[in-house]
Amino acid sequence: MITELVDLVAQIPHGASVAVPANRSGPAIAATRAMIRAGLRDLHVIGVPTSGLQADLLIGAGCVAVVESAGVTLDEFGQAPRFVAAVKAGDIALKDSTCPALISAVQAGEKGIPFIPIRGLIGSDLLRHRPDYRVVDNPMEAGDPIVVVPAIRPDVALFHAPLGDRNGNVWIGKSRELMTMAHAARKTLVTVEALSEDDLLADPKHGPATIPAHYIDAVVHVENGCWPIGLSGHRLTDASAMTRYAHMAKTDAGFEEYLSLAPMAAE
Amino acid sequence: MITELVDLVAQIPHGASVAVPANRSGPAIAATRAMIRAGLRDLHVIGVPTSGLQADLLIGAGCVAVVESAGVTLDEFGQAPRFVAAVKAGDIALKDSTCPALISAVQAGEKGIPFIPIRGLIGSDLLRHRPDYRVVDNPMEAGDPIVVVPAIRPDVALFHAPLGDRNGNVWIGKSRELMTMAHAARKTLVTVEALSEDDLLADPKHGPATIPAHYIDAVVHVENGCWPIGLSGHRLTDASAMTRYAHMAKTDAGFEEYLSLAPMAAE
Amino acid sequence: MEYSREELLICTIAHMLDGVDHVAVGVASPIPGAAAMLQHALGGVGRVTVLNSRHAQAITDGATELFDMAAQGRIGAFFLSGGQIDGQGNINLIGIGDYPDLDVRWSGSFGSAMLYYLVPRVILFREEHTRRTLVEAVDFITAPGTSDGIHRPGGPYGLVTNLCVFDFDKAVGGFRLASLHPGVTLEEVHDNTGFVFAQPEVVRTTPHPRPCDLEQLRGAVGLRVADPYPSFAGRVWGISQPKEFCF
Amino acid sequence: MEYSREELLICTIAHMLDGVDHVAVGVASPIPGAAAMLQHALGGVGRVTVLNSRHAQAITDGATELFDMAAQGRIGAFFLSGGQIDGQGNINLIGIGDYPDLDVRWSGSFGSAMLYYLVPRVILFREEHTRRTLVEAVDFITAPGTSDGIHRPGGPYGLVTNLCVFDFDKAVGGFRLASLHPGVTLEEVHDNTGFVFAQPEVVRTTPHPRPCDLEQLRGAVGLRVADPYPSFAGRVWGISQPKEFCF
Repeated sequence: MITELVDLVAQIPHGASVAVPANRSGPAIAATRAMIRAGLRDLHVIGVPTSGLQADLLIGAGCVAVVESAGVTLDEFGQAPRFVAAVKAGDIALKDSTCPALISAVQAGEKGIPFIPIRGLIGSDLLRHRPDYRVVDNPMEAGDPIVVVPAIRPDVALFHAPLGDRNGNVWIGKSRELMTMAHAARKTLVTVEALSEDDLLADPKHGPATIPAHYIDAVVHVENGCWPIGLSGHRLTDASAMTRYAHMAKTDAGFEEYLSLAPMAAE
Repeated sequence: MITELVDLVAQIPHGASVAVPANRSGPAIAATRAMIRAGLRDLHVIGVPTSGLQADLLIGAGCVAVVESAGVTLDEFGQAPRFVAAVKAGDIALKDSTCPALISAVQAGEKGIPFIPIRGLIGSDLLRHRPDYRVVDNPMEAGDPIVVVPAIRPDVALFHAPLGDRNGNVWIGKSRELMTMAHAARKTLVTVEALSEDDLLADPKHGPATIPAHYIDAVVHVENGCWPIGLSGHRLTDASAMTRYAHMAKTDAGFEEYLSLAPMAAE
Repeated sequence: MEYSREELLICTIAHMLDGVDHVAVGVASPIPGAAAMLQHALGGVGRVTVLNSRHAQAITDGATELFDMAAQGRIGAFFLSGGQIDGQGNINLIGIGDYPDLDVRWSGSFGSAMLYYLVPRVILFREEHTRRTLVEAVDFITAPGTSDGIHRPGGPYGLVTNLCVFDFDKAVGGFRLASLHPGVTLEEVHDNTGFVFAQPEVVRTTPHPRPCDLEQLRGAVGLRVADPYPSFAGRVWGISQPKEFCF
Repeated sequence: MEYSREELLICTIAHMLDGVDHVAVGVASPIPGAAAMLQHALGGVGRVTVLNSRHAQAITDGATELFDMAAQGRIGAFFLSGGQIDGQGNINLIGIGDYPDLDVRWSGSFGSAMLYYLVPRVILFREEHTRRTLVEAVDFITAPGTSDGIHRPGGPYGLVTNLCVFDFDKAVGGFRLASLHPGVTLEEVHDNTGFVFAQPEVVRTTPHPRPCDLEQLRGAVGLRVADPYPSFAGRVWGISQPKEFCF
């Protein structure tokens, strides 16, 4: 259970659907670098509900076949350059959606129900391009069309959390969507900022925001595992590293160079 | 916001739908006694997903018109005697359901969606008696009938929690359904075992299991506010008081006597 | 080795749980709970969740989590009972009479009307084996034994009573006598059963608890049982709840 | 009293928020965020949530909570923008070209395709006022300005740019010029707007920020703004984030 990055990555097959959190909720960037070094292919990356540097790195490195997300962005560091380039080149399939649809779909996966309704979307071109989203009549009220989206049960949920313990329990703080993702996914792989010697589940204060170990398939202790992204309440985003990435990743050649340098090539 | 029981009860109108938690998740029994003293009438009690002593007291005191629940029980102290008597006498309307249907309905209320699907129930007589539950075709897969239940947005959510603060934030520990109830309800009224001088929301450990004050309409500090029910991790159920209640409430006369004694009549 | 009625039932149910990854049990079900814990100690069950217990569970998402797990297939076995159980495996947890004008009202359906459909191995457990409890047709179907044309990965696996064990035959939609508890006769079972059931030519006797099982129950497993089920462990084995397990 | 362009926009938007119980703002929207905080300080807004900020929010249920609140009617006002906005109030956050073969790709729709429908007062804010951004018809409707025959309690309330303020007329389904910012001419707006809009006979000028508003912004409100928007507060008012607000 408590393992190394290379073993965590070995649990992700080519072609897996991999659910990842938004920039601010703990993307496992160190694990992402290991995924790229491992040469994973044809991944279906699911932003819950968005992604950023993580999706951009994977796309740029050629690991991704499908991006299902409500957005891919480097936030204040601008657009995600490899995502934008791949869309223009037609290199990836897009399943564009809107945040609450993605979150609801993962919640439906967690609940083991096949679909869940969501307001909005009717009249949006997003819906035209999502044949898996359906408009139905609200069974509770005549003349009330509403969208239903299919449940998402990702093959893998992957994220970085503030704290784990030696039993494999993972404390997530306020980023509750990480628990939803772990519940919904068939496998959950986690890197943690710190490893506690206590049983987090038994601790009255940590327990309520702890994902029990039986949902977790790998925990790796990686200090600063989001870097260069920050971790809420723990670390600021490394602005100079992000700026550097945003600049280098603008071109194919620049991104190739980025991949060839530490910590991408080896760390 | 931080107030007294009598003011909390004054926020519950006659006829209100009142969502309450199961015996083990913090029923606000002291508040329930105050509701009975205030002479509330025609309540629609919703067990999320069940109720026990709390529903039984309210039913016996004539406060209840409708019971919507997956069960009413005194657990190891036997059946809920006033509930059983009221059903036999035809004094209350029943909306019998099953635990996950009630929980899902409140989650749908929280999400602001009009309905939510749930597996099971087809072929159960529960469904025959719930015209508000519908069977629809799963829009994602032909030939897969599935039940959908309407969302529940209770007028009031009422419960007892381990800890509150002076801003009106309420910490719920692992009883996450209390947060779901507070999110879904139009008004949330809470008694707390203890009142913290710290801001629970700002505390990294308490924060993730804290309901922010903006969802809360009253907080009353009532030590032992579940009594004679226990509070997980804090107090055991008072077995002798429960046994005494189960015995006295068996008959109309015995229950009347119970109502006339402290702490029911006054405390 | 001598054993109590409870120990026989525990060992019998434990046997039925062999090979299950995750067993969930209610906190008011000490015999099924002890059976799951015994089979876990024997290595035949991966994990046991005792609902609403203080230590024997890992539930951090509130009341929804058990049902979400069940709907996802994360629970392999669960226990249900019934005020009435009929020959089609239908269970009644609501009451006797013409709903809603009932003559007898029970507590309610709890999670049964969903879990009975979704948990692959639902073991029905009802100690009282009489024509009052095991009936030809239940007054109210809280949850049916079988279903056609719906998503139903779960359902009844067997029925354990004070007298015997029945297997549930999903193809036929009815019970088949599996074994008589030691000392129980076939006539006794027929006399006390309100429904028709299939039976093999030679009826087995429910195996006696093995000495190794009894040792576990009276030792390490009993101590674990005493956490969620203190009064049961006290009554059956004289085990008092250890301090560190206190509520 | 002299003021900056940002201060004018903040005060203009603040005015549009008067009477709203709860305003939610994205962490990348300093001008709308400051407007909400100003109106809150003035007593015209009950509560301000700055998403993903460390202090200016009370979100404990993860990414779902904002959207759940919106669907319940717990959010009175929100801000959206668009790479393109057209005269029907349709917004495009996806890109330019024939989807999915886009010539220009933007980040994505985020919550817009739900929030635009459900939040009663959505204020569109796009500083760049050109024929590139304000177009006759968007290339991709991420979210439409109006809808028929569906549950839609929300939608556009107005559009604020560097040049002017438009009101959105739901009955007509289009924009109406509300005021020109000081120094801006009607011709300038026409020249730079790709869509047709209604206009009153006499066009108002956007009011100058009141001295009391500017004092608030440069004082107590500015300090609060510096928590979620440190670089903005530093640039506009030279306010550095106080220690106790540090990330």
